[in-house]
Amino acid sequence: MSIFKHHAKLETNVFFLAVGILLSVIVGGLVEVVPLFTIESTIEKVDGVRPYSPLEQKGRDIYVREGCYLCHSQMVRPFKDEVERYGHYSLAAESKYDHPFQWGSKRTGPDLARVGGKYTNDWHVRHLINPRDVVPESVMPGYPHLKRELDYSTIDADMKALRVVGVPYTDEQIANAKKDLVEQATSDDASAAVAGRYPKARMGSADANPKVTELDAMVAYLQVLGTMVDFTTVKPEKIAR
Amino acid sequence: MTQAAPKPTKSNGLYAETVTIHPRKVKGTFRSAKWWLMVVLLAVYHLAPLIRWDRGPDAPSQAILADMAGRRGYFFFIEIWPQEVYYVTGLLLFAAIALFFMSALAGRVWCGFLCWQTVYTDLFVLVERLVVGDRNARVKLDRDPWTIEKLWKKGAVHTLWLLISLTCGIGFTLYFDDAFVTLRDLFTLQAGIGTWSAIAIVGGSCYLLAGFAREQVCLYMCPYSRFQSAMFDEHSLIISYEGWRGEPRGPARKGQGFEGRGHCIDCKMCVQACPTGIDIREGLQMACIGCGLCIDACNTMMDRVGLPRNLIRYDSNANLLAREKGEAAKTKLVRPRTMIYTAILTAVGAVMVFALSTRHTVDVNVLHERSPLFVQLSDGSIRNGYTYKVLNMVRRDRTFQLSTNGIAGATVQVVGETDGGTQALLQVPGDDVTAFRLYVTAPEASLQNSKTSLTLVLTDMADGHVVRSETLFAGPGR
Amino acid sequence: MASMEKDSVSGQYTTGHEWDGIRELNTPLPKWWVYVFWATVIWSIAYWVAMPAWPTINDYSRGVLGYASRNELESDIKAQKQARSKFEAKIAAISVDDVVKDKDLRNFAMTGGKVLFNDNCAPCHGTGGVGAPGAYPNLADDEWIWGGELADLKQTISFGVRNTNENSRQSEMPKFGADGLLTAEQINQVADYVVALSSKGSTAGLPGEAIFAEQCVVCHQDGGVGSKDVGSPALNNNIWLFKGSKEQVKQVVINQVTNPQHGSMPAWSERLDETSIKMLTVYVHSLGGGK
Amino acid sequence: MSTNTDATPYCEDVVKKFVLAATFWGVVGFLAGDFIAWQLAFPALNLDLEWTTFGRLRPVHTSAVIFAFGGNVLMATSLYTVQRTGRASLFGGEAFGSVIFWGFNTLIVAAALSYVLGFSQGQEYAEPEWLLDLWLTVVWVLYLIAFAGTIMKRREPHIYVANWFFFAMILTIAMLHLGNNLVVPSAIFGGSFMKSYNLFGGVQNAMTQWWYGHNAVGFFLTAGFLGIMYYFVPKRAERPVYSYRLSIVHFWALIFLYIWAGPHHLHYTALPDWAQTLGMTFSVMLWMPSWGGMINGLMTLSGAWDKLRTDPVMRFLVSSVAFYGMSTFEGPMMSIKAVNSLSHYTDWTIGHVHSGALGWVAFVSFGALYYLVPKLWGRKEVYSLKLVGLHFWIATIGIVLYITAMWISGIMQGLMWRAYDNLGFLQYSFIETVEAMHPYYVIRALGGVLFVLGSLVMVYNFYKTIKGDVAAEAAQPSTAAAR
Repeated sequence: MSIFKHHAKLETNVFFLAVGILLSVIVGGLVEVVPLFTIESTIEKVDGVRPYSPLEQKGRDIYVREGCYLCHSQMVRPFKDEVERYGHYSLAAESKYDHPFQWGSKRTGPDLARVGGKYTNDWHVRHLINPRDVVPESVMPGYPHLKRELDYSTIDADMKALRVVGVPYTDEQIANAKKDLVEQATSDDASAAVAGRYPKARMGSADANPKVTELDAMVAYLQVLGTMVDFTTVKPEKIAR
Repeated sequence: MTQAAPKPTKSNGLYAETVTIHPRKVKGTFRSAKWWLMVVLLAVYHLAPLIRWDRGPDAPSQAILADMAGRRGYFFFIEIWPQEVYYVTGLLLFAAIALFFMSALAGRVWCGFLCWQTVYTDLFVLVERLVVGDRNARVKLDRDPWTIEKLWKKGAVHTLWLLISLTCGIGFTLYFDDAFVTLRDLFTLQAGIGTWSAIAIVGGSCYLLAGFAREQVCLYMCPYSRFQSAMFDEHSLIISYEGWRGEPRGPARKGQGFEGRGHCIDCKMCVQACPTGIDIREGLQMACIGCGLCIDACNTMMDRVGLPRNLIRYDSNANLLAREKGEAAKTKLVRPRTMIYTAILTAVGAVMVFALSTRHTVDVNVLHERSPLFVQLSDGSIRNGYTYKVLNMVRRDRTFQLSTNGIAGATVQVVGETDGGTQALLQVPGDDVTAFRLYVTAPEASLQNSKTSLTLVLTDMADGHVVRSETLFAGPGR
Repeated sequence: MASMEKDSVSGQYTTGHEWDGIRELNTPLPKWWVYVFWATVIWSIAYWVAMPAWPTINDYSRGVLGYASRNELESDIKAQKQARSKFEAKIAAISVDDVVKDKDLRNFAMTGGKVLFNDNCAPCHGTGGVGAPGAYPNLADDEWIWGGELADLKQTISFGVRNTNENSRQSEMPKFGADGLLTAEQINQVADYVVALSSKGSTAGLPGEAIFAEQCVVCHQDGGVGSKDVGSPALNNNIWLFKGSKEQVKQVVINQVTNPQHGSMPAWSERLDETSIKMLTVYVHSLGGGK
Repeated sequence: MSTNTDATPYCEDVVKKFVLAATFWGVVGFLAGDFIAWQLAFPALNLDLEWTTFGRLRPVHTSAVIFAFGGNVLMATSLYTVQRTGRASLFGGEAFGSVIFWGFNTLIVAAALSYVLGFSQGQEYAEPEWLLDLWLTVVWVLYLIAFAGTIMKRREPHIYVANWFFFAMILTIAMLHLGNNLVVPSAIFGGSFMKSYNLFGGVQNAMTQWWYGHNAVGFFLTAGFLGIMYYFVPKRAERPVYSYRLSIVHFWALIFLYIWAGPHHLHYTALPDWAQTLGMTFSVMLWMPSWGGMINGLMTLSGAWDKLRTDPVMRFLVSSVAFYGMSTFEGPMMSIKAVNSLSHYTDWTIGHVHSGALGWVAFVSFGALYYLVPKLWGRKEVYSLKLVGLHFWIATIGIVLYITAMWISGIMQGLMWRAYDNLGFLQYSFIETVEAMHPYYVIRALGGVLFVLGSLVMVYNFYKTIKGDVAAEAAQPSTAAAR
């Protein structure tokens, strides 16, 4: 058949071959990626999703640093067993400020998309330091090093970088970043300024250490996961697509 | 040139025409073995689900059953719960190593004799032969223009094939629910869509793969045949043509002896008998499934011309070479490789038998409550909550006594059952999982720090069998 | 360059090229390979027609079946509810005490109650009823302000505490300090007495004893055992709703006597059906403190 | 046989370096993988140190086996093949090759160190931070120049099929690497030099990540290694390639279709249904194009089947192609949404990946390395073919242990997650399913031990070969006389 004859042109000229390869491999990516930015229904219109507070963002950075996503997903699928086990299925809107996304691909441990508020701070602290202190069958590593003080010297730079990639931090939020971070990690006051800037932020120190520790940041992040959207107020047709 | 290989082509056709292979009927040892094995294997496949096994009134009475809905596997006296599917791992491992072992010893016996693709292809070819006739008649019928006779014969062949495929599909479904109930449902057209789809998929695959794809499955698609070939060594028994004795080949002529020439009379019977259409005289080939039919075909001819048998033989490469050099052939069954395979097979088998024979009839899962980790009561004592699941894996109701060990003064309370005390009685129905909610209360003074280990002890009141589970008891100290 | 030659093993011709001794045969494609490939293509096209598939700039093809994975879930959950409804019907028909006596129904109610609790109650009382110090009582311990029997729990859940429902539980502690009923000195003395009571220490000769007998016993009872009838918590143990840590107990008592805080709880009968309340009652009762 | 008539001889020193590096990183990567496998069975092995937790070592394992072992094998074989099949010496010569070698291997060391120290972009298989990404980009462009430059210098009119696959791999990996690592470094605003945030977030980031992640498999581990197969299988078998026409059709079909398959990693997530449909259908259509490679490999070997009994290197090659066939059937099957709903998030995926990674990628690499080492160091054959057979044998048993354990555990875990009791409530809590995994994790880790042991046998064999020793084995009997 003639296609085999014509193929000789491609296999005798490295430029033709390169162009042929590039054209072949570029199509799929374009068709699948570009519409995700342009189709409006991709990210559901729900209220409540806000950028992470500085403390939560530092916790998230630790989550990324420790590679938690290698064993924990953050994506509840719309199956009855998952909805029953973890809570409402995850929306695209809920991770719209997640850079990078942490949906994960393996559940050596349970899904964490809605772990926020499920357990107490005390439980999280003990569990992070040595999981087998609270769950004897666990195979999770212990993270005693999270007891150290949190280095938050670059939080405002991090937030500025996040603003460039599309997280709508206000100037006020960036200006108050360090103050907010310390306040969230030390004050139990639900009317503190940080709670106003970041509604539903879990206030107070998680561990016994009055200083701001990595544990405080990590627990603040875990405790906000999946709690931003109030599903009792979401109409089903808003998120069906 | 072999039959299977496509015609030499300079054409630019996109794909090759497949040439249907019509193996010639042969008689001999290997053919008989294959007939017997076919009967036995098909009988086992179809009759096994009909065997009954009494397990009492509430249990299925089918000896071999994979009860998906009830999440149980039954094999005669063995009953497997979902947590115990590691037996299946053992079985898979055993099967894989057994395949290697078989191949190292005797080549592709799996492919040639036992594989369902081979068995069903054999059966389908038999149907063709009974309806149409032997090789020549079938080749002719394929070539003939469409006539009423051809239509009738082809129709009969395909009808029979479809019937066999249907039986094959039905046979498969009988392993997943009570066989007699399933059969009744099928005859009364009451069976569910799942059953029908399973029959369609399994039966349809049978029809397509054994009727049409045949040797192409072995040649192109099946990875297991490759692994077998990779497991050969020079002592593995394979189908081989003794070239040193056969060559130079030539047709036998009346009155001419065989001095100064080879014993191969080039009758091509070995080629025509081959279900994958190869010429074994070209040496070991990928397409050879080791069925031995060419040996039967050749032996028949050798007998006819009065030459010694086994010009094509089932033997190891080492022996072939030895004979060529005039040395004594000796089959080495015991060699490091086969020894190690045997050792692994024995080990896996022993572990499985041990696991089965010591299989617990009761199993326990303990889950410590995480929220709250512990509660301080009004009298200052500390209480922890647990979910305690008891799996009663026999078919009779049992009563267990639960007590604790490891913390002085600990008391146990079972929600809905007891209000406290150092022990509690738990009733668990036969073949059931019962979850109990437990509260263990201990004086703060007997706790070490934030975590004290605790043992929950479950004793069968009837036979005294004890299951201990280690868990933890959380307290306020840090 | 080599010429097109016939390969002796396969009978195929080569393409006539050679690279480092490697030649290529010009064998046509296996027929089954081409057929199966086209079969997968045709199946894919059928699937695209049936299901949501191809995107455009601002929309995508919905597919003729109108499938959406999230809608599938709705029907699955409906089927699930159907399966559970027979138990729910049984629970609706009998009293809570009888539900607890039936093993299956009790387990069902405990499991279903847990789901209800996590949705409705855990935001205040925490998962597993751990409570929140200083605001919401712990439901897993054995102290009950309004009683821990099944009937008490059902009453509290149904009608709540200090809300506008007419059956709501009501009570109010007087503002002994703010309204000038007791002096600061007296409050300090009574606080010392209460701390001694709670730590099971000696109360003999404490000046607060007389004040307590005069002002507090009417609600908190002799020895501070409390009364579920008026919702007065027991003071003779170490369980404190309004406290931060052990050291702060005395200060907390002083604050409470001076200007009391009062919690409130909604009447859930206004939002949940009777069966759900029964299941919640059984679950809360099973959290450990149930009497 | 054609010989090199180019004025310059082939550059083989650089190939030697890549071969040695590949061997070294192979052992390191297998060891790291087995160590973290034991961690899952016995969590105390995390040692309670921040540098040795599973979360930090897992990227070390994946990067070491995919990019360090796989990458060095690909560079060794592609630079060897492109010179031989084009009758041209390496573009840029040995010095240029050395730059690529040292650039690539120092990058790997830096990346591994960065994971252990806690620097990560948080995207699977794309963990290195932006500075390292830039470094890789430079090295990769140099590699592209060396490869394409050599093709342009070639003295054969046609570009050999192996080089199509290598070339597609190099170009596409470049595109994927750039597309998935678009980040904004925190350092621009005075933050850390080792912290950045991806330009894409949430669902879009998920899509670009798996567009990248799946095609790292598709182009690095499939197309690249098919290139290896297309050179080393016909060379070792001394047979012509089965079908030139098939190679054309399956090459273009494979590279066109593979790119689309990414969304099958995101079935039933918050990724819109339409994208999931595309991911699934294109994965299913990918089945036959993938099998085109298997057919060409196996049928090429079919004329030299008797060598299987005597040549253990052939065993590696044949088995690798068989494993390739198995996993490229399993892959499309697992991409079907109904199957994926069970298999996703479980160890079944891990088993699938390793039947491809150990069975296909590693085996075809071993086959190529066993071919290359004696060739490059001017020996007639490796030190001991018996040891090659031993390696094959140990490694195969290891794989069998690994994948059977992971299949069963994955399916079991998936079934346990969705099991309901007779009251209509979930039967198992999550931790019960973790507990049930323990025996499988032990079996898997034991399989890993065997695989590591096999690779150590290979190292010893290479050491002796390079040293120039020849084992005093009984001469392998030659094949039966009939021809």
